[in-house]
Amino acid sequence: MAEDFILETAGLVKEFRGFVAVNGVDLKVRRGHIHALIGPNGAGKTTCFNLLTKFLEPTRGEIRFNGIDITREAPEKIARRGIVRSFQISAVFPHLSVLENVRIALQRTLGTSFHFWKSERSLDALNDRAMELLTSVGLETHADMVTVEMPYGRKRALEIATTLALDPELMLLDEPTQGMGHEDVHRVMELIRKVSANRTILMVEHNMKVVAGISDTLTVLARGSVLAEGPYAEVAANPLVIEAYMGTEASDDHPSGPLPGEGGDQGSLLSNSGGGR
Amino acid sequence: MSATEFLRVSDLHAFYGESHVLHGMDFTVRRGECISLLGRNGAGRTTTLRAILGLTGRRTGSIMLNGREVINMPPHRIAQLGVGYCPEERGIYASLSCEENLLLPPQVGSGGLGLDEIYEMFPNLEERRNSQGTRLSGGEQQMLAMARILRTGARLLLLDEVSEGLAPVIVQKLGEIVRKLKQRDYTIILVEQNFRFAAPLADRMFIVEHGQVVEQIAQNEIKEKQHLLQEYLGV
Amino acid sequence: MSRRVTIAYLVGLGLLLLAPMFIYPILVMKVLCFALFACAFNLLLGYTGLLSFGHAVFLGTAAYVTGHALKVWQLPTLLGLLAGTIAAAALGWAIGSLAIRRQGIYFAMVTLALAQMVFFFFLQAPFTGGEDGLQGVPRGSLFGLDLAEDINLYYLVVAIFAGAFWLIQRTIHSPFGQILKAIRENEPRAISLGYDVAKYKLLAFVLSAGLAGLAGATKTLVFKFATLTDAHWHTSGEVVLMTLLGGMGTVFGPVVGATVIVTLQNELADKVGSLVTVIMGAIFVICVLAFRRGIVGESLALYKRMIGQKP
Amino acid sequence: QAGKISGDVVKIAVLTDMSGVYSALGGKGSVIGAEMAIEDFKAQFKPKFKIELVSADHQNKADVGSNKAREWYDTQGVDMITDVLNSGVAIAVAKVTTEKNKIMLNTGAASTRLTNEDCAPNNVVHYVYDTYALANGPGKAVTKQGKDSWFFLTADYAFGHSLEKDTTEAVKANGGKVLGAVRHPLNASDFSSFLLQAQASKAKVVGLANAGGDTINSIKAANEFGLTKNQTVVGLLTTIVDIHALGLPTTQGMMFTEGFYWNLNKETREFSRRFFSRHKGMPNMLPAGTYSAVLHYLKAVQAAGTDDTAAVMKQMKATPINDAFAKGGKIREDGRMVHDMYLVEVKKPADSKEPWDYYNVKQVIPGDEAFQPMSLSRCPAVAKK
Amino acid sequence: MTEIFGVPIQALFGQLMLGLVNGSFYAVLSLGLAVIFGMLNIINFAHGALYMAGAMLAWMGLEYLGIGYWWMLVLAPIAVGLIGIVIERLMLRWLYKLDHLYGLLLTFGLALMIEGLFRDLYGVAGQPYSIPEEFSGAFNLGFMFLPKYRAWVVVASLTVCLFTWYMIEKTRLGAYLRAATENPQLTQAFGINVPLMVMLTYGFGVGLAGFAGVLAAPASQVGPLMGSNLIIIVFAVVVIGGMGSILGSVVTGLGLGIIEGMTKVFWPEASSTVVFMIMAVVLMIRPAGLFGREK
Ligand SMILES: Nc1ncnc2c1ncn2[C@@H]1O[C@H](COP(=O)(O)OP(=O)(O)OP(=O)(O)O)[C@@H](O)[C@H]1O
Ligand SMILES: Nc1ncnc2c1ncn2[C@@H]1O[C@H](COP(=O)(O)OP(=O)(O)OP(=O)(O)O)[C@@H](O)[C@H]1O
Ligand SMILES: [Mg+2]
Ligand SMILES: [Mg+2]
Repeated sequence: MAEDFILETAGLVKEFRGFVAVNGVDLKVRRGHIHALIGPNGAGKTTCFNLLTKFLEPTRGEIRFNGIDITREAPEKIARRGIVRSFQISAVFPHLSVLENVRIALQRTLGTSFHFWKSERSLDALNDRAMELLTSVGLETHADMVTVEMPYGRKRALEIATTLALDPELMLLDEPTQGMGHEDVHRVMELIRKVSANRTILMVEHNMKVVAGISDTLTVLARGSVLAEGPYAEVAANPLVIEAYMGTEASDDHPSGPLPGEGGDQGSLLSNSGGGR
Repeated sequence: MSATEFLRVSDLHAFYGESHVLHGMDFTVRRGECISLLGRNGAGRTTTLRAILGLTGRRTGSIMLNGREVINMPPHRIAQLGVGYCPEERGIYASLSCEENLLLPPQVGSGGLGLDEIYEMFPNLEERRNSQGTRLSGGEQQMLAMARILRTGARLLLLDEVSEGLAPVIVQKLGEIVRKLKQRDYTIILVEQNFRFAAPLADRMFIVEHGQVVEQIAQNEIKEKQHLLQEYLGV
Repeated sequence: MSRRVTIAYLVGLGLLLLAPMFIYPILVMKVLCFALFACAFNLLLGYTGLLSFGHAVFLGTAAYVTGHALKVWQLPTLLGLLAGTIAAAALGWAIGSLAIRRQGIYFAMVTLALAQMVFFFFLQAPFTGGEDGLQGVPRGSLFGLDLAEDINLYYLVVAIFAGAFWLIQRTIHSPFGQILKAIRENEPRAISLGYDVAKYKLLAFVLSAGLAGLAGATKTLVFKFATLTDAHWHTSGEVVLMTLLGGMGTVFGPVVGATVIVTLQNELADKVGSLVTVIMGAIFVICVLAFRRGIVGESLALYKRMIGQKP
Repeated sequence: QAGKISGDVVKIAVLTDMSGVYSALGGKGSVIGAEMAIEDFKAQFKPKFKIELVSADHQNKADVGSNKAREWYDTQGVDMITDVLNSGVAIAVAKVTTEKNKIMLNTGAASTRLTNEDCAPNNVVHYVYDTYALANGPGKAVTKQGKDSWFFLTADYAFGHSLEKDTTEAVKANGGKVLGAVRHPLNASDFSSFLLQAQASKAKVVGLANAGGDTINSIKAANEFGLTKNQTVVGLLTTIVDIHALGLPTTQGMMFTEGFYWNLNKETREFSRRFFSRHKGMPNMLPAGTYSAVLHYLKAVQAAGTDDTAAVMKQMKATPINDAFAKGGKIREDGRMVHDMYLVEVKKPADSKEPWDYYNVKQVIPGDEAFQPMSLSRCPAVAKK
Repeated sequence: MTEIFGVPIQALFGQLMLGLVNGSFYAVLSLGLAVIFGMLNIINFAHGALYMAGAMLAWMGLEYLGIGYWWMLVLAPIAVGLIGIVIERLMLRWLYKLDHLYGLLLTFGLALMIEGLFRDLYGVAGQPYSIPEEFSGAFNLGFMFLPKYRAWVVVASLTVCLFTWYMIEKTRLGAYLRAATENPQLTQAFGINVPLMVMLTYGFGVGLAGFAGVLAAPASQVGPLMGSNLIIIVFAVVVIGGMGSILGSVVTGLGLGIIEGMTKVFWPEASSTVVFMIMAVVLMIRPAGLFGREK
């Protein structure tokens, strides 16, 4: 049934002292999809994320999750509802062990988090589940490592594992592959595809390879409003999108493709900037 | 371009506290040349840039900048010799507005770009000129970090992952800007993950592994040294 | 508690039981009171990273309330102690819920200022006796034992200390303790995992305040009076020093720190007069500059390094 | 245990304010007084037992004081503690002293509570002065001059309160009225705002129910705010050291009660000059009183042949006191030592012939008038029998 | 008419004036704290002690060297500033990489040391310091006495505050300061001599404290404890105003001083706590402080 949207926004608006960052966005995320949010810098992607997770208060518009209006709910409430985000910077508990990191996330379900008289052994019950999660992101061997000591890519993986621990229906990933070398990018791509199994994922990504590789649908934002929507092939062909975002290179993904800067318009762009002297 | 040597880094070792990160970097850059440091995460490229400016912990070896030994100078003295640094983590000041960020770095040389030129290059910045630095979007911050050092008239630019988190169109534009700067005889060191961005711009590329230069590839050798790139970078 | 800690704990307890044969019991009791105070403080600073600079006010409140309860209401000793502890915890809740609205240095300043406010209240309130303090508090008796006898009281104090110390350890190694660690490590992340951070901080603060209160209540019992000194910010500073010197975030650090500081003050008071403050200050500076892990922390590190070096 | 001297040493301790607001009143001076007493005693009686003197600073803190006292009694074998100025501390130490059944000869504190509500006749002697004695002199004299409306500047603790209370009674008794009072903390840094309140009260007399540094600063601030122009400032606990600190120009004409004046007679002059040679300052009633108290105590020990508390107290109460400090002084059953007090007036600069020549003694108040009569005693221990 | 709200007009204006005087001390001190905090991210607990040191120096200058008030008003702040520079060079310098709390702890230790030292030398009883004869006496405004010296205190401190505010908010130096606060390394990498700036800032900040100390010397008695009692109130002022803005801390300082003064008239019992009560309220309704800008 086509009408099964897990997340819908209607006329979502965010203004910062007059400046409109998000301008009447109607976003429809279909259940079970990997939905990519792309667009030029400053288009309003991160702001959208912040609105959906209530790290920012919408100026206008409403957000519906599974048909329920969550526009006015508090961040931790949203998290408990099953919308969990990952941060643009990696968010882990650096001096806890990898296992503990995941356990923290699991612990809430136990409901003993205020029990200061209980022994922490009562938490060992969670270890199996935690190990499962770590295995699913390929960290099982690092379980006892102190988190700081892990390389960047692995930290991202751990962060995703922690996020999974909350068993979110909807995961929001902001530039998950940012600042990664090629191997890491691949690892994370695989990871995302894997965890997308029985849940929905909404992600912001500038790396076209990734977008093209794993997203079912993508929405292009520009200047705060939706420019285009649809499957990659379709959107990538859209001249508006090419002009506003992809540029001439994006149409293919080989390393040794046509080099940037050979497109027509840039010349003028620079000549007038150079005109100064 | 003039063939005079502008920067010579020889046997550079750098440390973060206990950990020994650079193990004898060696490379030279000519005036007006653009070189690029490629390598895996953690190879030591950022550290190289920071070491040139004296931002790492202990460092040994020699760094000749325009014929002067700077290894023992404090960062601000080195910068005043005409070095501009665009850090990996962007380093935008939260307590300053976009424009204040732009105007902060003092002049360290003549012939920097004017404010109007910069705003033409990055229209977003003009639009957001009065909003707080860290309130800018990830990409806008990246542009700001780049623009900031174009103003100061620094002749040696150290650019760390400048194409990071930028929309493809902007990346293209950035490419053009770098070209433009080369024409103006700026000397540039690019640290990049994004090979496709660096390849066409760099006159020479150095591949860094474990804090050492392991390969040097000139612009015209890219095609035949493809296999090297494969094995070192997985490109 | 880990095995090593448990052993140390039992050994220490044994020593305490014998101590009065060799040492002036009043002094040992004083040390114990401040050790407990420091442990309570450490629970907050060492394990949640909240530096409260007004903790003396909880010591003082409990001291006064207990004193009043025993002297005026003539409650039985244990009830008196309880009253003091609860009062301190309640005040902890009030101050805590204000202070946790700010982080880091601001938290320190806010707690300091609020504490000072309470201090002035004590200075003026009739029941505290102002500058004269609340004098002549009866110790009462317990299970027919007359606590006026120092030795009887001594064992009560040891019991209280041992119990409280155990509770603190348990708290640190409890599900709650885990969340506290997480919050200290990365607060926004903890929020995004759905934890209501403020509540956890507050509970930690209340616990710490209550235990500090218990220390104060016991102190009143030992010295038979409660005075403004207990609530003065100098005392707040002292407890920070004890924790820092002993090693913040370590199990036994505060105890060691308290022992050193109290005995030091006792020894020096007559010999160097007001230079004591200078010495305390110097210790502070040295700790911060060169000795940040404190006595216990440093010696643990040393120990680790030594066994590390052995092949 | 009687007939024995514990550890063959009589150990005397001076517990005083060494560095605080009151250090000028007692402090080092009291210690010197005690030393002189011991020397004189040894010279005169060649005792068989050893005598030791220890001293400590109680920083005007009740807890510091009583901790010190407790430790002294428990671990140092101290037999008698003297000086203990600052009423708050004194009351605390009195409690410990009673509990440990030792002796305190208090020569420093002023609160009448020591011989009333908090009296301990078997262990505590209030030796030199008290607020009742201080209050009476000026209370009567000034009010009689027609300056009959008072406002008090009161140090906010036991001493201040009881000084205010006793003066109030004296004023009322002589047909004056009290318009109000403002409490200030011990060792307040800036008195101007308190004095403004006093000024606003329009009272003819501003009574300073404080002491030491506080008194000095009150008087200074009073001058700054032109208070002295149309109101009279009366220091209720003022001694020669304050006058010396402020100088005659500021203080001339002030009236108050002292328990001792160096320039009374040959004996006082002779004692005071000896004291001066060590202290670079004339003694006020505290060091002089401490001298007298220690001497009296040692004589009693000598006579009783023991340092047992009960015996010594009995002996001390039995024998009258005659020395440089007091003539025909006697210790009452409630622990009050009664002796003559002196109502003095500060000389005009012109009339002062030599350094430290500051007072005109207006009136010698006989002990029985100077101090609160037994009939008014609120001391339970005494009332009982 | 001689009464307002049943309060003698004389007392009312008297207290108002005293409030203003205290207020200007709060202002200068919290200003110094704000400047230091802005740059070093350290709450300078030693501020009170150095304020006391300023006053003590003024007194010692007169006592031992016969140097009068006016000279000390210049010399003492400089001396205190130099002390500050030494402190920064020898100690604070090593803490910048650590948690800011260590700065607080270190300066607290220093405060104890300085205070204890003067205590040991001069006891806690205050030393008298007489008012310079230019300013001795008072204007008789008819409804009240306005001691000339107190008037001078207000004028002097406000001038200093204004100057500082201009320097930091309106000059390029200000931008550097803020930048260096946030990311010293990078700022230095732009060619700005950060270490020097930090050192001078701290020197200047504590110099302000020293200045306030000299101003205070004749007004109140000069004693080792004069600082520590004041500093906590100043902390509260800082929390109320919020560290964010220089002007903020000045305005808050003055305002609270006056409020405190009025409380002395209408509700004396609360006068010692009113500032803290206000702080509590502000925390509830505006946690970042009245002028605070915090992330
Ligand atoms: N807190 C804020 N206050 C003012 N303006 C803001 C704030 N946050 C974002 N903006 C502005 O809103 C616009 C959208 O920002 P946003 O971070 O959503 O962009 P983005 O799509 O994430 O871009 P990027 O891909 O570069 O991260 C930007 O122009 C930014 O300057
Ligand atoms: N502040 C630091 N303290 C300790 N070690 C560091 C620090 N910064 C970097 N390192 C270590 O130095 C090594 C080189 O780091 P560097 O940032 O130069 O790598 P890189 O080549 O820039 O890779 P990338 O920037 O893509 O992560 C890495 O192993 C990193 O862990
Ligand atoms: Mg973004
Ligand atoms: Mg890098």
